Amino acid sequence: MAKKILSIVDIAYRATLEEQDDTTLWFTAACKNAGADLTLLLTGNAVNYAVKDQKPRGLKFGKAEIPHPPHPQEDLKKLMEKGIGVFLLKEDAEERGIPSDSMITGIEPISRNQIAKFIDQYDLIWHW
Amino acid sequence: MAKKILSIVDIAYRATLEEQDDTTLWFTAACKNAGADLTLLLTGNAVNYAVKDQKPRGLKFGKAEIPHPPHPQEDLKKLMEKGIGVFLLKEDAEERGIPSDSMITGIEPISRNQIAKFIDQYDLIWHW
Amino acid sequence: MGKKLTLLIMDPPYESPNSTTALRITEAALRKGHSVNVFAYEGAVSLTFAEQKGHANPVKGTTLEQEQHPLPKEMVAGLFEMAQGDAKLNWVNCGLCVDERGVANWIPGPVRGGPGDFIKMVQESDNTVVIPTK
Amino acid sequence: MGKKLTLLIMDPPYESPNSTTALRITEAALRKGHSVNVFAYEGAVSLTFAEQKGHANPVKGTTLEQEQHPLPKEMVAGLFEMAQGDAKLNWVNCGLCVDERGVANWIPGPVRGGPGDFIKMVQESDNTVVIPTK
Amino acid sequence: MGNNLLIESRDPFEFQDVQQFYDLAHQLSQSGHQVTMYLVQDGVFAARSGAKTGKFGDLAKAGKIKILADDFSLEERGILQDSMASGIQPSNIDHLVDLMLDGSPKTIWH
Amino acid sequence: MGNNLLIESRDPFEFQDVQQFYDLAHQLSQSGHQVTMYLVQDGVFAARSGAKTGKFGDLAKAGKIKILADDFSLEERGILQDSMASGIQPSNIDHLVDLMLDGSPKTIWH
Repeated sequence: MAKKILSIVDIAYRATLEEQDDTTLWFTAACKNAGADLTLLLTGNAVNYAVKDQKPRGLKFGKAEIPHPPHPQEDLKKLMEKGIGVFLLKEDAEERGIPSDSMITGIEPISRNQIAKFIDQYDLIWHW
Repeated sequence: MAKKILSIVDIAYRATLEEQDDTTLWFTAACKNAGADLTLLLTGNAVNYAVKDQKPRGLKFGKAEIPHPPHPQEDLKKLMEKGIGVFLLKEDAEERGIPSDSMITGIEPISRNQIAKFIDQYDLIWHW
Repeated sequence: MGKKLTLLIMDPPYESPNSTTALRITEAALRKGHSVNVFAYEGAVSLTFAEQKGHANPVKGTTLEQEQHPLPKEMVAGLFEMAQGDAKLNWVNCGLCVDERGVANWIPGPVRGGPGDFIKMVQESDNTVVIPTK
Repeated sequence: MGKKLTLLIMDPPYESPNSTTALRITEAALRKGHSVNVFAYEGAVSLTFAEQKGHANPVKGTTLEQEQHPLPKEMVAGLFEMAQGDAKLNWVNCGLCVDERGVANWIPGPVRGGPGDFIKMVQESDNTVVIPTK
Repeated sequence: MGNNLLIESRDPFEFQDVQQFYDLAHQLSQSGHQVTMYLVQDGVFAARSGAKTGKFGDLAKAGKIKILADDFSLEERGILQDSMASGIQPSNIDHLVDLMLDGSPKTIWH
Repeated sequence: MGNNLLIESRDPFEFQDVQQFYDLAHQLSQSGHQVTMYLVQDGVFAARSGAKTGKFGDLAKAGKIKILADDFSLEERGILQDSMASGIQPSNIDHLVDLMLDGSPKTIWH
């Protein structure tokens, strides 16, 4: 049976402009496409990936461009459409002053004191 | 007149094994050799570079080796011999439980509340 | 009359937001008519590596052409094109850092150098900013 | 009877202590007769780049020969030499990560692949450890 | 008295020493220096009005230090102007270049 | 109940979330799991007896979690065995490999 995997994404906005996406969200999506049984938990900065209003401008360096800067909130929506459950650590969002109504819908908050129990449901933990 | 430069080294043990030295200490030494007027302040993890007993073993990967692992305390001594003043942030060493008698001699401790005044003496601050 | 700014960068391509910010600062300074010295130390020497190439994105479902994957070498080339007249771009790749990474085949523009070149830049500049890696 | 360990690494050469620790784990596992799968993602694909070369160290005053500068490609080659008999080393470089960095000229041993290969490794392994970058 | 430009690129919720960088700004200002702090990249996470950023709130309220936040980094993270804490002004990279080169302030990147 | 292997590579004085990783170890142990924590790289900065590492001290004292520290990382940093806090055992990479492969514990690297 396929192993149940929890992908915890903690580090965000790393080289997202050069990549035009977040490499760990990208990897999670690619693994799901390859048949993995995956769930996603956002912690740390990465809770901000749930914010609706992320709108980076394209950048120009003379003739060179970053034409398609990333919109992680859209990537999260696509992950959910693929059937990946997306969760976020409530306290990390609160600490950063991110109101829940500023986030896209469909993401389930969990509390820090539930995390051991939450992790217990999975066979493997990838902590990025 | 040569600019007076304060090099604040904060990040330590980064890729020191692959490099066989610390790249910011190395850069500081190389700039001094090129005629720069430099002073060094160790903060964060880098206060541990003053510890006498650092003794990494060489490593082997089959036939490949890291034959000369770094000894930052020796590099600090050489910097002082070149006439570079070396300081460290006292509170950062205390917090990490590093007793002063476990450190090499010649490094001057300064307090966090003196740091603005300390910085004031330099034209340029390189914060690594 | 343009001024002179020196930046030291040390993050490899595709690893840190620092690279993009440093290129944004360089772009803005050149556009305003200032000269910029960039000293690329450690991983940052790979920013100008000529063998970088774009790729499609199977997750987004984009082709090579649609994805227009950004290549740091092209951004640096774009900055060199901007550097006309008095607003000069002087880009030095740390030679020993290049050797250990094997990235000596770089785009036209940058030159090989070392800490001595950086010190010269620092002495003749109106400001110097060291952008450390984490 | 050897077991099977899968590691995912993503730090570039000369940038993080994670690389050295991951190679130490791989070395110990092979020595103990286990098989190891390494999936090199992002910057870690440059660990096996064949064009890396050593250098003298002017600060220490060592020559090229004295310095014996470590090259990650040689460490990985050393691990491949160790992988004899049942203790196998399977090293996959993420292809898209290779393209954007221009490091396709790698030492003998590693193969090109993608997330699908990683998932296969994960399913057949006794344990998988993802070693993230900071 | 000198002119100081402090550039904070790090997330105050991730790195412990961001608080010390805020402290440094305070100390420099107390000793009579003119201090400008420019928040960029993850440094702008301090800019949300509801963010629990410890000493940063006091710095912003005291108003003795000019605190600017990179507009690109704000937009990238969806931090809208009306959700920003008082005492912080949106700014941009062109202005940062002016700040760096106008009067050659002592500049520290963190 | 499960078997958990937590690998802490980060400096508790640099990264705020190291405390949360200690907390996770505590929570897992409280819910009846067997927990081993292996400190490596800068993670071993928590091992000095005089280090002010917050929740880590309580974890080590409580003794419900097995805490190991990588001997190479200790030697590299000059942390001698007689300066280590009680409740922490020096260990080595060979043993870490055994831990990873013996019974396939749920392994989390931080």
